[in-house]
Amino acid sequence: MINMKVNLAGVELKNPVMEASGTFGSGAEYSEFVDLNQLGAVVTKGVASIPWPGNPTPRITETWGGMLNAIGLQNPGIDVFVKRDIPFLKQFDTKIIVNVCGRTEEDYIQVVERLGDEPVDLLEINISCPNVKEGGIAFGQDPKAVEAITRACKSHAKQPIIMKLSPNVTDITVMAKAAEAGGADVISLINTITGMKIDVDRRTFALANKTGGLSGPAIKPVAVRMVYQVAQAVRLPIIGMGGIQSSEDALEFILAGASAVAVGTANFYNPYATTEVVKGIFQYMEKNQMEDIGSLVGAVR
Amino acid sequence: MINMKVNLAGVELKNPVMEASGTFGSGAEYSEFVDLNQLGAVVTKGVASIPWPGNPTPRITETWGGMLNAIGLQNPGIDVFVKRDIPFLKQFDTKIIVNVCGRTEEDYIQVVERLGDEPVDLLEINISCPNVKEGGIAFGQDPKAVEAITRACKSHAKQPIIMKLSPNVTDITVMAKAAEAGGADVISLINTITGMKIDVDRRTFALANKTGGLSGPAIKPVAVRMVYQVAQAVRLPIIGMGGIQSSEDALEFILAGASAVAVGTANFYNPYATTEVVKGIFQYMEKNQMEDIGSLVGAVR
Amino acid sequence: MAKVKETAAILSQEQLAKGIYSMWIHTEAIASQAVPGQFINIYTRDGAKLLPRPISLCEIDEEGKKLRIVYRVAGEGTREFSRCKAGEMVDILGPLGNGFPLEEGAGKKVLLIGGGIGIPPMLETARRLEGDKTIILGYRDSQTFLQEEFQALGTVFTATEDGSIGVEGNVLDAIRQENIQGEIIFACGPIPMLRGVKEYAAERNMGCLLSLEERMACGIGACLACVCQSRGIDSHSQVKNKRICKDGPVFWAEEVEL
Amino acid sequence: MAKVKETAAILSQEQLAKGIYSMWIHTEAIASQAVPGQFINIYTRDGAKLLPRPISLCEIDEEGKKLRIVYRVAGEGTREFSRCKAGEMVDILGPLGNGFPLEEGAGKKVLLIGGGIGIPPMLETARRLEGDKTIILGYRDSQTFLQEEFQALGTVFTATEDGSIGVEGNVLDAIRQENIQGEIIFACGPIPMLRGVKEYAAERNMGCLLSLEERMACGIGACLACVCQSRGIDSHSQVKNKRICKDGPVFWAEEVEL
Repeated sequence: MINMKVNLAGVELKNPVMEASGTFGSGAEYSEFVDLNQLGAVVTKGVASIPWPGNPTPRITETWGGMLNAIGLQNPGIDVFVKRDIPFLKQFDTKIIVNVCGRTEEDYIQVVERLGDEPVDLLEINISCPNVKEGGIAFGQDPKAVEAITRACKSHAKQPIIMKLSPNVTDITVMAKAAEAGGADVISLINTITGMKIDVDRRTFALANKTGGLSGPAIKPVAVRMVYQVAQAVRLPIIGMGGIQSSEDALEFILAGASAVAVGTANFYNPYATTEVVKGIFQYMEKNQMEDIGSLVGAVR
Repeated sequence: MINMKVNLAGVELKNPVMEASGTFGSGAEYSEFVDLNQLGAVVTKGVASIPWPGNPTPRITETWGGMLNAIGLQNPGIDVFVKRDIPFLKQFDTKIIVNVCGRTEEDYIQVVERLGDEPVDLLEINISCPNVKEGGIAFGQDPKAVEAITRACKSHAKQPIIMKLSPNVTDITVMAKAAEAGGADVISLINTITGMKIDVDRRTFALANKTGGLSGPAIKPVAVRMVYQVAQAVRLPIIGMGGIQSSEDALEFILAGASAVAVGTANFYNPYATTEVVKGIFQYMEKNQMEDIGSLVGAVR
Repeated sequence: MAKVKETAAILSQEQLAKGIYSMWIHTEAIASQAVPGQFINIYTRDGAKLLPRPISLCEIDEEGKKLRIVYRVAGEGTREFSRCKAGEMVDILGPLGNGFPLEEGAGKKVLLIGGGIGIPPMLETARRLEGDKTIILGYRDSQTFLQEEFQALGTVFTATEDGSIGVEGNVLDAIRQENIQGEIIFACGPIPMLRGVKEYAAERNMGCLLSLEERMACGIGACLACVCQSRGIDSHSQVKNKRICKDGPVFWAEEVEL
Repeated sequence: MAKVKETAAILSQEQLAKGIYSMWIHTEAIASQAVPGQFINIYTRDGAKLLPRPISLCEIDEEGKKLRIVYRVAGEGTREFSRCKAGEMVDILGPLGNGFPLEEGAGKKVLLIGGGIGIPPMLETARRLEGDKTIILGYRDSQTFLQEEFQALGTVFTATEDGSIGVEGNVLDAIRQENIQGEIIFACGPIPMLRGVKEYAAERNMGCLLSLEERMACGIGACLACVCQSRGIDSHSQVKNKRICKDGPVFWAEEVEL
């Protein structure tokens, strides 16, 4: 009897696998490929208090073993999101995690409060988007700001909150401790690493935004390292992500200390990636005669 | 008539291409494959005041589009280096850049002074090695420490000094400005990004050192971004590196603001990489009817 | 209609012009559902190049379960495709996008306009459009392709930038010079050409359908990379953005800002 | 002797046992220079896997300019090699390392010991060693390989961990049980086996040459990844480290700490 259930701040997921915000829309598009009932949770694209148009195009470019994106958190705003996307997700037997973004503390609080009475299980506070002028990463690179925004969101949230950290910092453990001090229930990492690509023939930036967030298997070693560091530094459960495309990748994060994992960029080149990871973890546990996934969390020190 | 000459703090290189410290030994091994006379400069492996044994094995592991290394700055020490490696390099018509490492400020100064009377053109001060317990990166993640070690080295150096910066920081421009304030003549970046890999079957770290430095094409977008940021922040010439394996890669760094470039990890899988990059840059300039490589430096803003 | 990812067999590979290749592939599930103007995602084998390459469908053989793509080698990914031989397998995802609303052309004098690598999708479109078709094709130079196939489907006018074949200039120069008349336009090509076509159609109050391109990641409408600006607020995005991969690639000219 | 990187043609590919493959390649420059105990770097085509795979030489045909490698599929890289067919090309770099000093065996009673994937390099070594050769091969189970080739070159004793063939146990169990005598040892295999062999030789004051393995990057002595501990200070490194790829892979047992 293999138990893949994991508990995130009192919310029980049937398995530790979800997808990373922004790579899965709100689930509708990928529901053509994967049975959302098989996922531990679905994490929505970031939603703000009002619709955001995002950045000009080109918004993405391929890099060696990864990609850069500068979508700029385009989103339809909380009103339509609550009317359309939450009811869609409620049809499935999975947990709903809503990614919350904003330009100011008030923006975040407005969305957090609005979601209080919605059938949402967890809130992921995005303080690490590198592609928006205000908000996003500005809140995620200074420990005081991290603690303050965490405390503000926590005090207005009815659901447990996940603070999503940026890897673009000198010491990730300082940010994790700040989030813990601010009352975070869960920590998720890593968001993308700021990068740039130049088109040498056109002699221009590959992205209209000049810089973008680097994601994909290329950055996995950085993500695993940071998850390991944070697991040693705080007591909070961790959702690990960054380049996961296979169950081996997911298990690396779990062994490093993540209680759950998110599949991101891999969805773009393998729409079945999420459920393949669920299956692969199960087979790994079977092969190694493991009964409880909990015994794997942080098992490598 | 195409001019590929570049000037680094008064030292004229016949072209902007060198290799990254630690990927080329002191040139002897690669001289079997490439004519060192064709390189703008040869950068030696880091050398300390006494021999260092480095880290236990395994010291490297492959990652997606890159690799992790934790060699730990094994080196034969300055005495043998001066007797053996410098005379070897003097046989070639190229500039000699010696990479200097240490555990304490005194260590650095000792090596810098010892090299003062040697036929060495530039000194690269390595304050960004992530794989040694003391020294290395410890000096490279705090602006005050960067400025102090830069000033200390500069005051004892007869040759111009290059400060090699770590990408494992929140804001690379702060470190670059600190180096500039300390009297650096040139800035080189990026050193490797700290990463980790876990062997899920053996349930152990892939490296004996647990963490290692991530290098290779996987990290190129991070390196290009940081070179661009530093080029906007300081007046010093920049040596750009991080995942360069082709002339196109090298040109990305030059267009982003680097006056010279270093080929690193690519040497391990293509021993001819350095001279191929030299040739490719020449062909690019020919194709685009450019006379002076200087006109390409920082041409994309 | 369900999107499918499958491993398809390459039936043939042929170079049509400098940098332009034609590939026929056998697909169990996609060909039978596809319509003209749609595209498929093709995946490289090289783990360094992860994102799929979106390539429009040139011909669709439902019964034969075959698809033809005609594509330009624009980088290492497409170069890899061009080196694939008959018998090799390739991973594809599709059918993607909305395709051309052929019914809009029924009973009308249709102008089919293709420019450069925007020409291939117009072939199956031309074949399935009933009635009076005039086809205007724009190339850079004498390196043309698919000319014979189009000539079998309607009157073809050709424009080349260097004047080596047909009218010297672009497709609009050809239309004006040859005084080509029509009631509705179906077009695919580079943005500058589409801008001109949109303007031309607006001046004459002609219906005008444009197939757009933008860099894509997922190809199914999730990542929001390949948006174009819409004139009005889009019902899905709630902003003036439409997803080319999902809401398009075909739009009414007046829907989008180019 | 100059190291060369070349694109070599694969002449044959054959599976010898579970996960064990044999590949013959034609190489213009490398075969003519190579000696037993040396290795080559083989490069994958997948840009996601950049580092070369170091694989020891199993047979060297100087006149025919051919090399044989017998290798284990240990990951995606070697799996890619195992799927290559005759006629395909593969990039290789070599010859690398020092190889076995055959002259040390001249006129002596030689024990050639190979364990697991350490067996292949002993084949060409056995062929080129003159005089009295006793060959001891250790396998995990009945999935053996190269047995016939070795039998043609000397007396062969086999040990398998599960006892399915020959002596049950490791190569030392076979040596003791069969009371095999010799004056010098040439050995390649896993570290535990080499430790045992080193100890066995020391007890009997036998000369003992060991071929070591470690994860490598450059393969030519520049990156200092693949070091082993040496008993004394190494003249090149100035510390108690030797480079397996350049100073080795073959060392006198007393030179190195295992």
